[in-house]
Amino acid sequence: METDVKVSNTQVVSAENPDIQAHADWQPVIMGILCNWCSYAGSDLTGTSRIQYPPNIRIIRVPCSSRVDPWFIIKSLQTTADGVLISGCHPGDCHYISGNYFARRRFLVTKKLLNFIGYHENRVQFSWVSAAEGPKFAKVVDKVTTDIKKLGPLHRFKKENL
Amino acid sequence: MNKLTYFPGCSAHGTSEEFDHTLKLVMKTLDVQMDEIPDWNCCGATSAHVMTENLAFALPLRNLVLAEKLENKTMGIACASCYARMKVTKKEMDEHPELAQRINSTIIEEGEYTGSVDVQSMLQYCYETIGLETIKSKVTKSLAGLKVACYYGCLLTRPKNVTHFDSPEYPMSMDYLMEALGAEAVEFDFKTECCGASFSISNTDVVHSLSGKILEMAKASGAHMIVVACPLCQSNLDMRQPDIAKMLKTKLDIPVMYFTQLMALAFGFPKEELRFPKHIVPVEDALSNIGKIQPAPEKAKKTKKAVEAESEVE
Amino acid sequence: MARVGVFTCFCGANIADFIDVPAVVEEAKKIKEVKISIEYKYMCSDPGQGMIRDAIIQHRLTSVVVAACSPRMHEKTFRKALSDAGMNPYLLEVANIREHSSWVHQKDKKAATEKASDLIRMAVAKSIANEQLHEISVPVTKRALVIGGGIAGIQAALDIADARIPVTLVEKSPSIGGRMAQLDETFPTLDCSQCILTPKMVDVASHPYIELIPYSEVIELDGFVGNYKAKIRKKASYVDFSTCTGCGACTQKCPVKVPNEYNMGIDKRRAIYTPFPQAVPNKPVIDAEHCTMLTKGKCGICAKVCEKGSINYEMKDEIIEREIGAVVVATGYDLWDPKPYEEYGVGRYKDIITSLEFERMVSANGPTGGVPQRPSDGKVPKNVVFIKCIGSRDEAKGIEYCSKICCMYTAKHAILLHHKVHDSHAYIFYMDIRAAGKGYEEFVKRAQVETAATYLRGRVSKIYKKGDKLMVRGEDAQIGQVVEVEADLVVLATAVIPNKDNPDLARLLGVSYDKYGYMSEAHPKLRPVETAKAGIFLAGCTQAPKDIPDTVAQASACAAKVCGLFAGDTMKKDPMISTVNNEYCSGCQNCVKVCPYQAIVTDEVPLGHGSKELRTVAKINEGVCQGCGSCVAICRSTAITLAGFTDPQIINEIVAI
Amino acid sequence: MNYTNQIQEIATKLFAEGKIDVFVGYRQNLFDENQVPCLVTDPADISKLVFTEKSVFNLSNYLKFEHTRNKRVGLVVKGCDSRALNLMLTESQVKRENVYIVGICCEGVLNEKGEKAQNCVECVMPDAVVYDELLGSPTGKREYLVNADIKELAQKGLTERADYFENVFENCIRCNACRHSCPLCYCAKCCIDQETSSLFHGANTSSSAMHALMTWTLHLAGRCVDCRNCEKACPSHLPLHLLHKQNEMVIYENFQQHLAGMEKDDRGAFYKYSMSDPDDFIM
Repeated sequence: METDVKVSNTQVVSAENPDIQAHADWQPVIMGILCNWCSYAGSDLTGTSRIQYPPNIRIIRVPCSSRVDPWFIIKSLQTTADGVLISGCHPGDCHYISGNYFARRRFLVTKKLLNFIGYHENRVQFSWVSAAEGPKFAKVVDKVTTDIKKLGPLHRFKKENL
Repeated sequence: MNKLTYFPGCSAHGTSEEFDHTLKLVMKTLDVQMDEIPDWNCCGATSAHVMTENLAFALPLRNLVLAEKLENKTMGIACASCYARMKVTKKEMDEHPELAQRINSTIIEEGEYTGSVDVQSMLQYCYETIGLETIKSKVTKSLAGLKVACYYGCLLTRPKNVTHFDSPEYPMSMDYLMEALGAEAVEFDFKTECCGASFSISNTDVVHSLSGKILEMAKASGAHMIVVACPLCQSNLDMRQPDIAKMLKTKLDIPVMYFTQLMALAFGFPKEELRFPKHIVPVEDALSNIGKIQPAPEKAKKTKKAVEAESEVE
Repeated sequence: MARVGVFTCFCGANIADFIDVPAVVEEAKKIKEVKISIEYKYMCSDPGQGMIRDAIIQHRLTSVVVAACSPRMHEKTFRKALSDAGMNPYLLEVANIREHSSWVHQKDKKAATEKASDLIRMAVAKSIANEQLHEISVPVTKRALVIGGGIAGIQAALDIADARIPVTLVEKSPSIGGRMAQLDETFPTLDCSQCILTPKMVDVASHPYIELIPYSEVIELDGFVGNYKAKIRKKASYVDFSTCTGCGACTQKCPVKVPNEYNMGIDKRRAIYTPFPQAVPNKPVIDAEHCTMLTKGKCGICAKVCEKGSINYEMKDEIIEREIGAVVVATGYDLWDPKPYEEYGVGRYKDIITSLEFERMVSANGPTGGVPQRPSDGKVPKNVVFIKCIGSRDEAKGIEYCSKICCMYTAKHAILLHHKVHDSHAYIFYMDIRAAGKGYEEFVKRAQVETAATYLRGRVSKIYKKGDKLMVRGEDAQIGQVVEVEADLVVLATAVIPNKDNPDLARLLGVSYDKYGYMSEAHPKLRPVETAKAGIFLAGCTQAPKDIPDTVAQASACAAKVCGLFAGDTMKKDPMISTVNNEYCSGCQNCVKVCPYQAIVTDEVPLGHGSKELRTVAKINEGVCQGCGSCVAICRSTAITLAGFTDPQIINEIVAI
Repeated sequence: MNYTNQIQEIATKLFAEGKIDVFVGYRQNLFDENQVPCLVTDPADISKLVFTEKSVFNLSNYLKFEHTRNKRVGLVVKGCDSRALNLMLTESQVKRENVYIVGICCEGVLNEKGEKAQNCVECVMPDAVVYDELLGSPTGKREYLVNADIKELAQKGLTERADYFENVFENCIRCNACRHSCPLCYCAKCCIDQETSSLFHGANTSSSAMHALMTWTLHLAGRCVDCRNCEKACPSHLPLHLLHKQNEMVIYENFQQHLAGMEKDDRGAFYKYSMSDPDDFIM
């Protein structure tokens, strides 16, 4: 169904996934963690310009993408979310000068590590959305939602006792 | 023994045979072995690059590829246009590998382009690679008394980011070279003005007016002759001088010589060797100034003033 | 046990039309911590806020959730409502059900409603972990440091001082006045620069609230907004200002002649000199580089002629320290060196000069007594060619930007030339005429009409010598022809470039600067005088090329900013910043590396309870911290927490759904 | 590889000169031919010290405990150990003046099967990078090799990998031996133990183990030096190196070939950045 995806310069995995069946009625939950100054403002703009996107995303506001600790992602995947979207200011536009550069490094390593232990790479996605990119935010959410719907509900490594 | 790959260009075997000849004499004296590129071809100047990029690059590239086979570090070029075409091509090829591949494929039977050869004009080669000291050491017959206006033309030092040689607007290398031979290089404002070469067939009037300006300025600046490093400059300034004089209704009679001719002269080669008859404007009168005592050059004074200007004590 | 109130807003139809608000309200009631859940048409209206206030008191709420528009919209409004009810404003959470739900899921009411409920659950969960936060107040030292004594520095210093705030004004050269002191008359009014500037210079010197430190440089600045510590190096002047009367005997007798910076090197000054007659302070200094006494130990004439015995060759540089609260940077501009224009013969022809050299020539106190002269032969020029955009708007040879002032001062020069040499004629080669400003266009017209200056639109391609004239060849694009002008004098309007010391100074101050060396403002439109570093402001050409009116305006703006900063005894600051838990901190100091504001320093604390042994921990300077949370995320032992976005708060949000 | 005599001489000298209070080295195990760490405080015990290809443990770890804190310590380090020590110095956990470092140019140690250990086969820096005294002849930095097991695992599909790691996490008993054995896990209070962070509440389940191990791994990403103390300490023999090497590889390939602890004052990949870091994975 899906073609091979490159996980890193040296390793290639075939990304067939048992979860892929038709889930007509099922609606995924996507945890969206947005930085306050660019992406959250951008998502507000999507609203004020009435651009429609799928209702699956639940948005958490943080001051900067650099506030995002990898365990936010892991926690989300283990508890409530079928997928995670993290969005910040474009490189160079960080309200806090360099925050997103540090974040970017952590994101890459985390993404690859999660993929390595068996999460499909589309479960965790990242985007740069500026305060002016209302339309882009809608597109991003659209894409993530479609990707996650393809992958189906997340069962792996879920917390049993909640 | 320095080794130099030599690209003469079409005019070297025709209109500018004297350049080619004296160049060889000079290089011999300077102990440089010149290996002419076997089966070299036209550089495509003035026509190819206004028509098709492929051709404009393919022609010089073939020469570059052939040159690489001779395994010399440097490739010396007599004509300024040839020089410009080679230099531009080399720059483009080195900076855009994919383009290089594309163009190279069209002449692949000649071989793979690696970019191992450095391209220099003969002036640049004398000035940078050989150096004024060596040249001075070979001078047996100083040209003292001779006033020359050095004309570089439009291509020898331009564009800067391609040639990386001397100044694009007011170069001095040839002037220094002349001074090394004992001659005096006059202040000459039109040393990089256009002589109209590319119109020399299609629209000679343009050539006349443009070259005319240069000749007048040279005369005004008190030079006995113009020194050039490019066959096209030479032919325009020399060959057309009578017509230009007619057009301007004035007398010019200012000979145009190759810097190599003067070098050869200073190196002590007999006049007969230097192909003077090939000149339209006779050179003998101008050369007769050699040896005449000149007032001491005021440069020295100037520098002294400059020092004082810095800070002086009463 | 937490007691949360949820207040859902219809926002007129904005929310109500696409979300089943009553259902959402009911859903909220099901959350066990929620004590009250009500809706209202407009929560942000007075009655709406009233409902919140009443509920807080009536239900003894421990936190409040408002489900309405984006927090970026009304968070402040509702926080105020909380504090009005005597509740800590930071116990508020906003569920953004308008921008994030009703407006973006208009086709699917059911989903939108579910999502709204989820957002409320998350907000409630987060609010439970909210803590009471209190605005931080940082003490401020009410003294401003102004770097640079040009018109910008002078204006800023005076405005601040007039508000009875002490100012330390540091000037690199022996006198304040800067570039403006070199100008003759100023556009567009042609009032004489000296006449309007020198009174201000005197004010500076005499102002009770201004400490003027001339001939000195700032060499160190540490601390943070409101609490900076500056080190200033006072260069040795070798003249004791306390006794010197400024009689000038020394400056006349000194035998050493040096090119005069004030006159752009057109004439000479002595090794002991006052830069110009109206200098403030009007005391001479010895130029150690050229004074033969200081270099070779020979001469000593100035000491002999000085009746007061004020000359002291033994004088040394001294370091002055000042505690200050804010800095205004006003280092001004330099002029671009036109050497690359070789086709003009720059450097070869004496009769090609720069605008500032021309300015000095035409100025009454200038080296040529106010009448322009050809440097080559001292003749008075008749035909003068002015060439604009030398270096400006020129990627090939100079810089990309427009220097802003050249169009105007060149027009001024044309007019001045006409005033000084009546039978002269000015030719001006230009690319565009940029005369945006009050009275500017009219001024240019005046140059074109009254003084009949010939404006030629086009670039000059060549200047060559013909006899003792300079032939200027350029294009007149309007008639599409090449023109040649026979000139006696050529004046180049060279580009404005930042003070060459800018990058070093910027690094020393910790503010950023662009590729040209101009210091960067915090926001190009909305914060044009602040830098990214709190408490450091920019005035004049330090930030970008400017004319005098703009410079003065920005300087006054800086003053206003400084006064605002010093309005109270302490500065108020948003409490949403990081704090370190010493018990958890292992002192690896990695947080120090990631902090964009150098807000994290180290501190020594006892190893254990009551132990003498010390260990190092991180310490966050709450005056500097901006609350980005970079340090929090990289702190492995979670010793750092960011108020308002703590781990518990975010976890609660994540698991709430 | 046998430096027993040299090390004994050095230790003797150091004690004689009163330069150190304790010397950390290896001694023969009493029951088998393996070696165990050994802290010598009495010169009389110096004769116990040995060093051969059986000296596997990373002794830098012992600098983080109470009995060496602010004492003057003599320490034996191999290449990987020294890189860890380097980081501890940079992260100011150890005062340089307090340690006398005996660096070894390591020829690789043996695993329990008696063959050269994997991390030694794939070692990038066998020589000690920080030392007061260097034993053996340096062979210099080596080419970076991608871990064999990772290559193998990467060939497998997502599901297989997920199953594999589910099993790994199943077998974790949350004893935290890995953490205690790691020289770079010196935190005053580990986040994993913090109820307040409510991070790892819940019983010892595969998911909580996964969360704990993931967080731990990511805290060591860009810092781990592949000494494999954790793996040796793990009672349920979890392949912990997989997680560390995965991160190491990603970091090496994407962030200017960064390797932990190679240079002085290098703080690991997450505490710096480059404008040119990969951005293509971000929409």
